[in-house]
Amino acid sequence: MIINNSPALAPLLLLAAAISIPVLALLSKRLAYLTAIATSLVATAVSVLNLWRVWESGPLRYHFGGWTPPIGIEYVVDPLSAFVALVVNAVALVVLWHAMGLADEEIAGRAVPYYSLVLLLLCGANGMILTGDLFNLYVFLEIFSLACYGLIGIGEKQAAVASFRYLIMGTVGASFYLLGLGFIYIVTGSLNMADLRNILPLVYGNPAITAGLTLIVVGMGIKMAIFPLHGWLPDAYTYAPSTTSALIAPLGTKVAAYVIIRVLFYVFDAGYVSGALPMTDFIAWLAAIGIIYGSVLAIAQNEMKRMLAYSSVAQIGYIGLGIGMANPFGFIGAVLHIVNHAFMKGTLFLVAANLRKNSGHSDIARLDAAYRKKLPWSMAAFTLAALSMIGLPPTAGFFSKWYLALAAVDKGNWVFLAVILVSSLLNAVYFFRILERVYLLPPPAGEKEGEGFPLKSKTGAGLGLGEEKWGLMIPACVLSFCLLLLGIGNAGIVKGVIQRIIPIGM
Amino acid sequence: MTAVETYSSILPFYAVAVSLVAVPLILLSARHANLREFWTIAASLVKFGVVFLLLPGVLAGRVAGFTLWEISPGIALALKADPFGVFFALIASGLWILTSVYSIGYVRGLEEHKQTRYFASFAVCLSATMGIAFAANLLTFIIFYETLTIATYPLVIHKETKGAIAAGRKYLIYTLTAGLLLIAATAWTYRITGSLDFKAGGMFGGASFSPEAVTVLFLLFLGGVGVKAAIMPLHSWLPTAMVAPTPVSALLHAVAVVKSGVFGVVRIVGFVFGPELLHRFGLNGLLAILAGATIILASLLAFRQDNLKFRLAYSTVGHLSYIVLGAALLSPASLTGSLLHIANHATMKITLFFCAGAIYVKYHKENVSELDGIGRAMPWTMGAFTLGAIGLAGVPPMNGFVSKWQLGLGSLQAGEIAPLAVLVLSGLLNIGYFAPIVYRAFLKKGAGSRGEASPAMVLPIVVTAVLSVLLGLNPDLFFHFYSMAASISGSILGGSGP
Amino acid sequence: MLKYKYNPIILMVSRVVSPFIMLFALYVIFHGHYSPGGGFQGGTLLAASLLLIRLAAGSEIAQLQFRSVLGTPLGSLGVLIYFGAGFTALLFGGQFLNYGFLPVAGLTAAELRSLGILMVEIGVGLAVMAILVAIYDDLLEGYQDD
Amino acid sequence: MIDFILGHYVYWAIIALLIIGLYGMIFKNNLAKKLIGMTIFQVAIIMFYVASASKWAATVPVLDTALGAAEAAKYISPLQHCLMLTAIVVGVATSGVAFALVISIFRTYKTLTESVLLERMKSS
Repeated sequence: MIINNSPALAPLLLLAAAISIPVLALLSKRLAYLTAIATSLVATAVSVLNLWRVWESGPLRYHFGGWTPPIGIEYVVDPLSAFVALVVNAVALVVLWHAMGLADEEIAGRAVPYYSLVLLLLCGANGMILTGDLFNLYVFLEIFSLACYGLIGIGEKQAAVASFRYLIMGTVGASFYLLGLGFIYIVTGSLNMADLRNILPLVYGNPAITAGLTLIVVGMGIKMAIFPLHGWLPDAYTYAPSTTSALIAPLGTKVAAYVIIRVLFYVFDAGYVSGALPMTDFIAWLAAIGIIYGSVLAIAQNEMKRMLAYSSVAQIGYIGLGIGMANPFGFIGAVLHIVNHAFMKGTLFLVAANLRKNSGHSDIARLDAAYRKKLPWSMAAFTLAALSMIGLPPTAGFFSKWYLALAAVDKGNWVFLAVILVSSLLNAVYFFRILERVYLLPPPAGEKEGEGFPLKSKTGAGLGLGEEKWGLMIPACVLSFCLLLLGIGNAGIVKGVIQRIIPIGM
Repeated sequence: MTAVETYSSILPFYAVAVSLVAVPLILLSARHANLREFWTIAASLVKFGVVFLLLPGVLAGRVAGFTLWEISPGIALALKADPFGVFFALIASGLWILTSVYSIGYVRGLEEHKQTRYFASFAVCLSATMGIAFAANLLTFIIFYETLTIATYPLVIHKETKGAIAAGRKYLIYTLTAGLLLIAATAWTYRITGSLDFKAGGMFGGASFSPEAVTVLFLLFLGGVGVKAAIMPLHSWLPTAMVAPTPVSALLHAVAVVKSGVFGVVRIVGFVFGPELLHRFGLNGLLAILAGATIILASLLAFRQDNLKFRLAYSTVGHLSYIVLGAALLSPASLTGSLLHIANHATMKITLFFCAGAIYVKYHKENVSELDGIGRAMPWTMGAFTLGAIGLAGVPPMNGFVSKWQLGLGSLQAGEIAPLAVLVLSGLLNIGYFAPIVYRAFLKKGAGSRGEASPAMVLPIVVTAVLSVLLGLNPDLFFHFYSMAASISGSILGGSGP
Repeated sequence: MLKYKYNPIILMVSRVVSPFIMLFALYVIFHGHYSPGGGFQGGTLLAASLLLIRLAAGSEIAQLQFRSVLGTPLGSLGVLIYFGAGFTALLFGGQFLNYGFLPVAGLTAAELRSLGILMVEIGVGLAVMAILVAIYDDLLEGYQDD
Repeated sequence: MIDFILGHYVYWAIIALLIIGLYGMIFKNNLAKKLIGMTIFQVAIIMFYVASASKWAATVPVLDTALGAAEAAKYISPLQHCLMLTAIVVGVATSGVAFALVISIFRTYKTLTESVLLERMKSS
């Protein structure tokens, strides 16, 4: 029963748990968190099972309610969706594990609705990744977005305004998606992705199809926060509670990027999208500007979470660039960067959360060598993630840059190559600014921290674990260690998963 | 050299991994210094032993290859102990033993803080250098190249003063930009050739090029590797990085880091582009002009530096370009001379840096103007310094003369007079900026009489000086440097071989 | 904001009308799965009847009819009924929401499907009612009328 | 040309609604008015779907014994209506969340006009 229903199990269990939390909470408040982490664990296990099944026997199809497509809603699990779903669930699991350490400080007793919304968010994300039906994708997109608005809104005072702005832009984006879908449905008469793939080539000339595709890409572009449509992202990530920003930053924009890849290359044809219609070139140029814009603004920020938010805009630019170049290496680079950036941003936001929990603020100006003593392991995780963001070899970040560089050279577009390389320099600037402060800047003499640790210790930094709570430190280290594994094992990912599903016509 | 045959053996991987294994041990034994120092010395000895084991195989024409795993489709993280790799690895690991002994004395002498970080980063640097030496393809080369950058950063900023942090920042800007240029060039090469494996005599194998494309590609590669090879426009990070402790300047900025830069230049000239392609587009002329200009300018700038380590830094910049010049001339003798100079310059320059360190530890003197009468106070150190100095100037008994002689021969073989003139002129300039130091040290009175620095420091100084003299007398001593250099230049020019 | 003023006529009329709205709402729910109507519309009507009393009698008295604290749990319960119907079909061998596999004996597949849809309609009706009333109560939370 | 304009009168109306909605969201200073704009925008899209489903002289898509199941052309297409059921519910849910946020903003900042709100946000 479990095996042949496995494609649908992940979103369903998450939905069931999300709904049962308010009922269970009548028994005891603690149950909310426990259900959340248990279900997230089960969802990760199911996605591992899915990936294994897809690995063994090719794409799986699951028809809801027994209705066969194109009438019924169908879940399609192919290597790409199985892998992205696994990454999403794994990162969410580690972030939830980290949330135990924070012990609901920032969500002030609203743990029950908070964890219910977290599960809804994951249900939405899993649904969007696995579904094979475009309207069903809209429904899960809305589930995902509404959970996002709620989770952000729970934060500090300005969070409500940030969430409101995100709600307005997000709903406009979703409505554009719906409108575009309407155009395509009227012309083709079907909503199922596989079915559309066969019908669309017959109607490519129709202007309604072009309008529909543009609206869908613009709608998902807002969700993906590609350069001009990213207005909501900095405030949303900065004012949200730590666990929310650690959840939404790695997942939110990545799932939207996955949907754009799915629509552009699997529903529509890669040749049509990059040849007849200059859609991908348009995305690529926007993404390139976004990379530079995001990196430059990240340098200008003083608050760490806002800096990470702008660096997210830049990193989304990488994914957009990979999509925009519409050649095999670009596709590999984009999908690999979806995975790498999920882990990188997860680590960085968890460390920002540790900083906030430990010293109440995460302003860069107030960082100094005292933090190396207080949060030794979190800072080590931060350094590893920073090296990966800059794109230095042993870590995963280098390899997505390597594929994007290959794609840019393949396409013969030197501007993109220059943008990719210059932006990693900009990344280096705003990350080494922090590393220098944390590792080299002696704390102001007057400020005594508790036991006045000896800065000039004769035998160098001992391996003591400082005042960090284990629960906060280990998730960050786990995620940053995964970056090394991803870096070393990326050939396995590329050959095993991504190269199997390079879209035809690329 | 018999027909080349590659056999798979794990030795190159051991060479790289040895010091990586030592890093956690060093970190764990942070509390008790002696144990930590033991790990460093043990690692350096084992590493030198492993590389030495590879030597007979290479001399017999057998190349040890080892593929770790595939890092991206079609390209593996592969190590290959070809003659050129073993040649460079031998120098780096050999001198690491001496530097470890020396830095123990130095660090203890000055009670430096954060010694564990110092020794751990040192170990990582050396494993990265081994990786660069044994890299079988360009992607592995980049991976270890960038790891070396990151591993040296903590050493450059070791003193944590304002100046050190600024030097670290400048170092990073230069080397990270270089890394990016290298990635761009490698991506372009991968597109043209489809495989990144080094091949003696060039890997492009007759691919058709437009002159502009090949020049841009060559400049990209040159930019990528030139920063670490301190070729003139890209050299200014080297003097500022002298703010690091002297053993760091000695091993890294005279042997490991800059030499891997020059190693990269020779790899690109000999194993990526290949002589035939360079000749066809006249790119080696461009490189030769750059190198020549660097030699002269660096030697002139060395005059102005009052700080001893800055003067040595500019002399290093000059001598690195000897090697680049030899590679650019693409004649059998010039290539042999350039490879030999990698070894010879390493032994001599490390002696000079060790002396500068000993003077600083004992008398806290850094500037040339303060060195009056230091010769009487520290006879052994200053004796070795004089040997090193005359060696760099290319005076006969020292090994410096051997490589300069080959370079001169090579420039005549290439039918160019200008390089020969540059070599002679720079020899004179060397004498010009080293003589005042020797003169002050021995013929002037003044320095106190606190005697030599600790034996742990003086011993390596004497050993490297004696080594330079012995290599001068018999270049093929112990490690057959001369025959290896000749065979490598033969393989590059001949186009056969690994 | 308008202060709430007690008005016997409105209270009396709404107390009379409210049960009839509920009755009509139940009709809409139960006939929904093969004629116009269904869970959503029926649920809103049920909510309308409750909100009528809440508006007319003020929320303190209206607690007798439907306690506010029950809002979210009842809503979750409604969705759980909907989910339960689908999940039992999954447990008994069909795909999720495939009511043909419900374990009720003696019914043909078509009748099973209509039974399944009915359970869904009830669940959705309950959920929509509870959630709409909960939204109204949350909006009211800030302001203590009378 | 004229019959093109007259023939698509429904779509002009929908486009007008969309523009009004966007105008409301962007230019209106009061947060609640932005919400109204957003709802208009959503309703316009629902209208678009429903308009695309309707046919001349076709009846409601409920099985009518007189017509029987064979005459599919006589019924208007039911799928858009089902889709719009979900879209309406999504609209309600979004408005619910939006109103909750507006209330919490009002409780903290005592204002809903964006210009004043931004100053108070900066000062706090």
